Amino acid sequence: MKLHEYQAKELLAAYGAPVPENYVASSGAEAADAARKLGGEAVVKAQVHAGGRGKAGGVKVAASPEEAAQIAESLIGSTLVTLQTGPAGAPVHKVLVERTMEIERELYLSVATDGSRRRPVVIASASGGMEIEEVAQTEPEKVLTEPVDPVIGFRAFQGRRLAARLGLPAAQTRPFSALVEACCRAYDEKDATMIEINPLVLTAGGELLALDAKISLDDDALFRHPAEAGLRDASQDDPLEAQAAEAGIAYVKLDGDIGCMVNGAGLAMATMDIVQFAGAKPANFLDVGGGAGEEKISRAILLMLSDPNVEKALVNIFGGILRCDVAARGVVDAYGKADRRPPLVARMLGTNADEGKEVLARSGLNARMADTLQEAAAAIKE
Amino acid sequence: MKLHEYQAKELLAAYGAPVPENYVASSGAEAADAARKLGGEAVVKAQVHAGGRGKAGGVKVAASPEEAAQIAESLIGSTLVTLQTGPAGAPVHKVLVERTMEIERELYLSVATDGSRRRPVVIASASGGMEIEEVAQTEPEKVLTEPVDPVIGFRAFQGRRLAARLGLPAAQTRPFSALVEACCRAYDEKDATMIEINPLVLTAGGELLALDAKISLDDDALFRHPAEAGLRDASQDDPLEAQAAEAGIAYVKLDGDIGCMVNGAGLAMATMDIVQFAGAKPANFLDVGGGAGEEKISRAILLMLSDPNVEKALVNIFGGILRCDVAARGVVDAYGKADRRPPLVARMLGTNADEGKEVLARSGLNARMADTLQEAAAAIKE
Amino acid sequence: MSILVNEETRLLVQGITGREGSFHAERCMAYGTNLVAGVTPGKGGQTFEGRVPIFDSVSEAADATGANVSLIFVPPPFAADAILEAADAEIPLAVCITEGVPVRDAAMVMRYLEGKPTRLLGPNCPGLITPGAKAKVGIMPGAIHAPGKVGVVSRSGTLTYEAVGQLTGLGVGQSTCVGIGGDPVSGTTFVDVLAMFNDDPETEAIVMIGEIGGTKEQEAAAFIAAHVRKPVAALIVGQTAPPGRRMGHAGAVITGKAALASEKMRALEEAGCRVIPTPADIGATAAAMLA
Amino acid sequence: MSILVNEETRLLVQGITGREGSFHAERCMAYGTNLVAGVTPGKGGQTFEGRVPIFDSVSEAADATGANVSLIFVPPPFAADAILEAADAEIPLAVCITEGVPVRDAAMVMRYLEGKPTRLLGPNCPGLITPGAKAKVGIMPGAIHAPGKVGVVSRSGTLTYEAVGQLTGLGVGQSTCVGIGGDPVSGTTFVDVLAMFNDDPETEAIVMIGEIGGTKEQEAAAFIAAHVRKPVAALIVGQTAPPGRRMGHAGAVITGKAALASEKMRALEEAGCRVIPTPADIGATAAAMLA
Repeated sequence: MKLHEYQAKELLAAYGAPVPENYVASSGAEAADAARKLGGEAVVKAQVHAGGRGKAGGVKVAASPEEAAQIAESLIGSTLVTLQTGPAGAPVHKVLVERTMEIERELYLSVATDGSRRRPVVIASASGGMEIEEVAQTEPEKVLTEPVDPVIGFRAFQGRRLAARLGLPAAQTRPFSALVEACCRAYDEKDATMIEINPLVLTAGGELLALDAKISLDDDALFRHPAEAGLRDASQDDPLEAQAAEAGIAYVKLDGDIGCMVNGAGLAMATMDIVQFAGAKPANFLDVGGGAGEEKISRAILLMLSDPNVEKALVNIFGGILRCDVAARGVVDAYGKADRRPPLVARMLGTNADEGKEVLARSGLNARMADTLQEAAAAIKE
Repeated sequence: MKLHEYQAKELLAAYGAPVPENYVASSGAEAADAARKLGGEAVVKAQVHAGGRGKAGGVKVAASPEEAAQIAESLIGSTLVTLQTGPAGAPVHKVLVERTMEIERELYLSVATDGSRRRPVVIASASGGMEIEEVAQTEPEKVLTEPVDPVIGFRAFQGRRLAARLGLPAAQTRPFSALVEACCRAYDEKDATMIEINPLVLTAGGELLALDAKISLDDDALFRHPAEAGLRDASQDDPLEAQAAEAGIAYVKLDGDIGCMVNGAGLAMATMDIVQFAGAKPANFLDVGGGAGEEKISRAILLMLSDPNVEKALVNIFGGILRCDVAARGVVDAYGKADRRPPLVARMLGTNADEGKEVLARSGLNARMADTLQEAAAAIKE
Repeated sequence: MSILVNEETRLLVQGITGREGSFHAERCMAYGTNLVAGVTPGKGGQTFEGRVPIFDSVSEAADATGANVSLIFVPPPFAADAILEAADAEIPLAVCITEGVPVRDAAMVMRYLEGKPTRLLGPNCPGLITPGAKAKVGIMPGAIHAPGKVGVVSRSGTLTYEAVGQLTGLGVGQSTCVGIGGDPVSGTTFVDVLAMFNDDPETEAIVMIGEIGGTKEQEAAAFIAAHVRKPVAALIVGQTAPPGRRMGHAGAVITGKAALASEKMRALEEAGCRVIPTPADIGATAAAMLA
Repeated sequence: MSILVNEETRLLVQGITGREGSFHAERCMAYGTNLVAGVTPGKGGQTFEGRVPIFDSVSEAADATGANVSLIFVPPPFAADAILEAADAEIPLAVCITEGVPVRDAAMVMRYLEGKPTRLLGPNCPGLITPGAKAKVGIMPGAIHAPGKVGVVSRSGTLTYEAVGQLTGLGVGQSTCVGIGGDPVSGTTFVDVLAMFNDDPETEAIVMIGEIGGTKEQEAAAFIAAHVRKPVAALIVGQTAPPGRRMGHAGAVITGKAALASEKMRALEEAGCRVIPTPADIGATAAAMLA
């Protein structure tokens, strides 16, 4: 689950990480008030779940409260398209109004879990700003990492080492170390999957400040963080994907015309690969997950069909926990409810495969059966 | 550092451990008020840093607020002598007034650090009450232990296992597990060296309650617990020992007449052993610690001499960090300031031993030098 | 003729009275696995299917039955505790099926297990099966497997069944099939399983099924290049997946380009693997490799 | 002809610019120890005594100088971090002199070090010395030592010097003298050191100095009975100490009677040790044992 910048900064500040003075505004008037509190001049930042806002016009400096109001009004209610939002963009409902400052240096700092090391790592670079991925590719030695022991946490000596390697002035060693420790504690205690401060700035006054902040939380751990679970802004997600997520279905909309419904993420990816290798284009990735029942299958199919681009459907079920006859009944149920019934190719293997095929055969649906992945691909291409 | 029962219960309650409703009282009137809030009947418990209060008359049941006042008045200002206080006893300044209850079972529960396992252990027994040490000696199988991993803490499965082995009713498994977890968290977060709940009672109403609670905190960790450091009640300590502790000197008063001053706990114990094997009796254990300066040595000698029983003094210094000449100057300084000057046997070895002996020789003190432990013992016996 | 589970396997199921736990415990038993105990706190003393004793704790169960593999079906909030309980009882192999275990819990558990005698498989994995020993410790459909000499290791669940289905369909049996699970932090890795297959005298070839994301396949490739003397056929799925929407750069900085299917396939090819061109070719590639 | 420190020792001092750190670093060097580096954060680039380079971090120091032993003099609140930093740099031996380290920190550090390549000696210990190799890594007065064949291991500081003084006074030299420290939770134990002396071809006899409290001496006795083939003389001090005032029963329940001097002496005697009757007899007992 992604947090907005203003939520992320509030959370980090609660852990003692320094952030610039800021106020959230939902209207031009609120933005003007905020700018006034900040002394007139302020930065106005669109709150969306994506980076790349600056280049997309989502971050602007206002010289006066009036200008802040103007910028806020132009942003709020608009849809911001950045490199990270995709072409659909993300709706802006709030802006963050923040004090301006003279920036001496921009650094990059993040915490994320490294599957290979099986623990969080702190990633830092003296090359802050937007291009960190490029730095990582072209000058990997400029990207510093410190693994964080999952049980004893980030240690002071690591903070000192990192500060020295970043070339921070001696006076900033302790504040920097404390800031990284705060991020690591927040990461641990809130079950984050990513905390990113980019840029982390050293101001002309010698102050370290988190100028931007992104936080993603582990959806699987929200059960122990009810307060944070309440921070979800569903408006930032694709509506179909949000609906799917609520039903426990992994769904990603794509731009093809072959609707796919599969059980298991790996098999779903394999199915997409097969469709594309056959020269067709998947309309979506859809993993109905383990242990789905008839109703969930039905919902998944209806979800898939609600995309108007879908012209054919491919159901690929390898029965394990999920029995093929259950899956088949779900498909039949959904086709009964749907307002349109694109031709269907179905492949069923594993637990109760024969029963599943039988259910489909007797349903009267226009369903073509396939036994192998090749056959399924060929059938979908026809 | 030891806490009073009322402090311990407040701390445990803050961690979610269930304790009976109670009020601290410093006077009869306060005790009567407290009893009134509890419905009239109450237990009045003397607050001293020692167990064994019940047998010593420090815990009494009052049938009415008036009786509670009476008991409180008789206890407050008195000195309670229990098996754990030693003959000098401990002064009572406060009483705890607590609700009475019908007790179904008494259990024993504690957390302490086991040096062999290098981690805290939870100790529990279905045989609660006073005689746990005897149980441990005679029926060790009745004393259950669960080691607590220092980094991941006490786990729910351990709580379930312990509850089952204690024969607790199924309904108490979760509350018991939560109580032990609370104790372990308190132990960890507050740097305790001992938490003991004895007895932990199961009431007739099926409630688990910490009926008594003892907590000792790690003196070495008080720097990170300023709030708890303020809970110290120096009146409970021997005044000389308290003075010594403040100066960083380990001093334990004994009942002999040979004052001993040694650097290092092991050598101090060895010195006491030697004195006793020679047929004399040490007046104290005194370890001036590592890295003492002249002033600290002088304070240690004055402390030793402030015990009127001291008739001879034995100084045994093996110079390492501490230089013998520094030690000697400290001794000379103290003898200069003291109002009485018992005969002195001094042994100096290691760093600057010759210089140390020279300082003593030139001081004009009645100091007999010894080279070996045997010589020192023989000299002290003369 | 197998790794990790075999005729000596004495299976314990943690969460045996739950819906999934009881269903799959029964299936494992039906396949032939020696199910010796179940654990559900508070239900100690009962029996499962009239003959398998249920205990309150893993240590009791292990003491009483000599269980040496634990299959874990407890809900996500309690999965970490269940794994730690298995480790505390020194069960050599814990297989955690549970999906949705918080990443932090997995990282904590894995750190705790360092230097301990317990191996974890999963979480969020289908388990493992040795068809020749009739030992099924997981949720895979038993009937699609056949005894043989190909070791299968996969990050995926149903895609593993697909792979096995293709193999069995072409008459290619399996020594052991291991699903290592798809979570970002998990216990047993490709490298661990490859090392065991490499040392297993009855495994003659290996099929490895990877996915886009992370760097686990590259680590496998490096290990294969350095140590594996048996033929390996490898598939990477997600070759045609579009880049997902994401926030921030941290993930990309950790894995770099390694997360891409093309990079993984290149690494495996350079390590001497036969790269399986499409998911439809798993069986055929393996059969050709054995021929 | 020694254990743990020898001619190959390349010493690093953490906290080298502090009062105690600089004093003892100089003494170690004067004794002949090969002091290769110091660490004090923020003072990297300076030198100690005009020739020993100072670094900001242990990893830098280890990389630059090949230091393989670290002697730690940082104040108690920072001691745990200093040990972890040495472990992070994979220094094989960390010797923590610091007195007053919170017990929780020591327990955390020791749990962390499980399975790691770093051995900790201390905290709250005098360090160790191998007179024959002119390697002094600690705060003991170097001059009282003499090269020889008796290994000394002790929980105490100055009492160790007393023991060594008696030995040297009687012409009995030492292979290595190790002070394991007196804190309730510490790194290297009697058993660890006894095992190393037992395997050291140049150690012919062992002197062990114990104290009342805890059960470490009983563990040593059990190890001696089972494994040690060399003569061991053992002293327990505190034989005449009165029971201290205490609160509660937990400590007594953990150690039982084992904390008593009499129990420790009985255990050591039963394990085949020569029990040294009084602290004045350390040298004589050792000399008799060698004769």
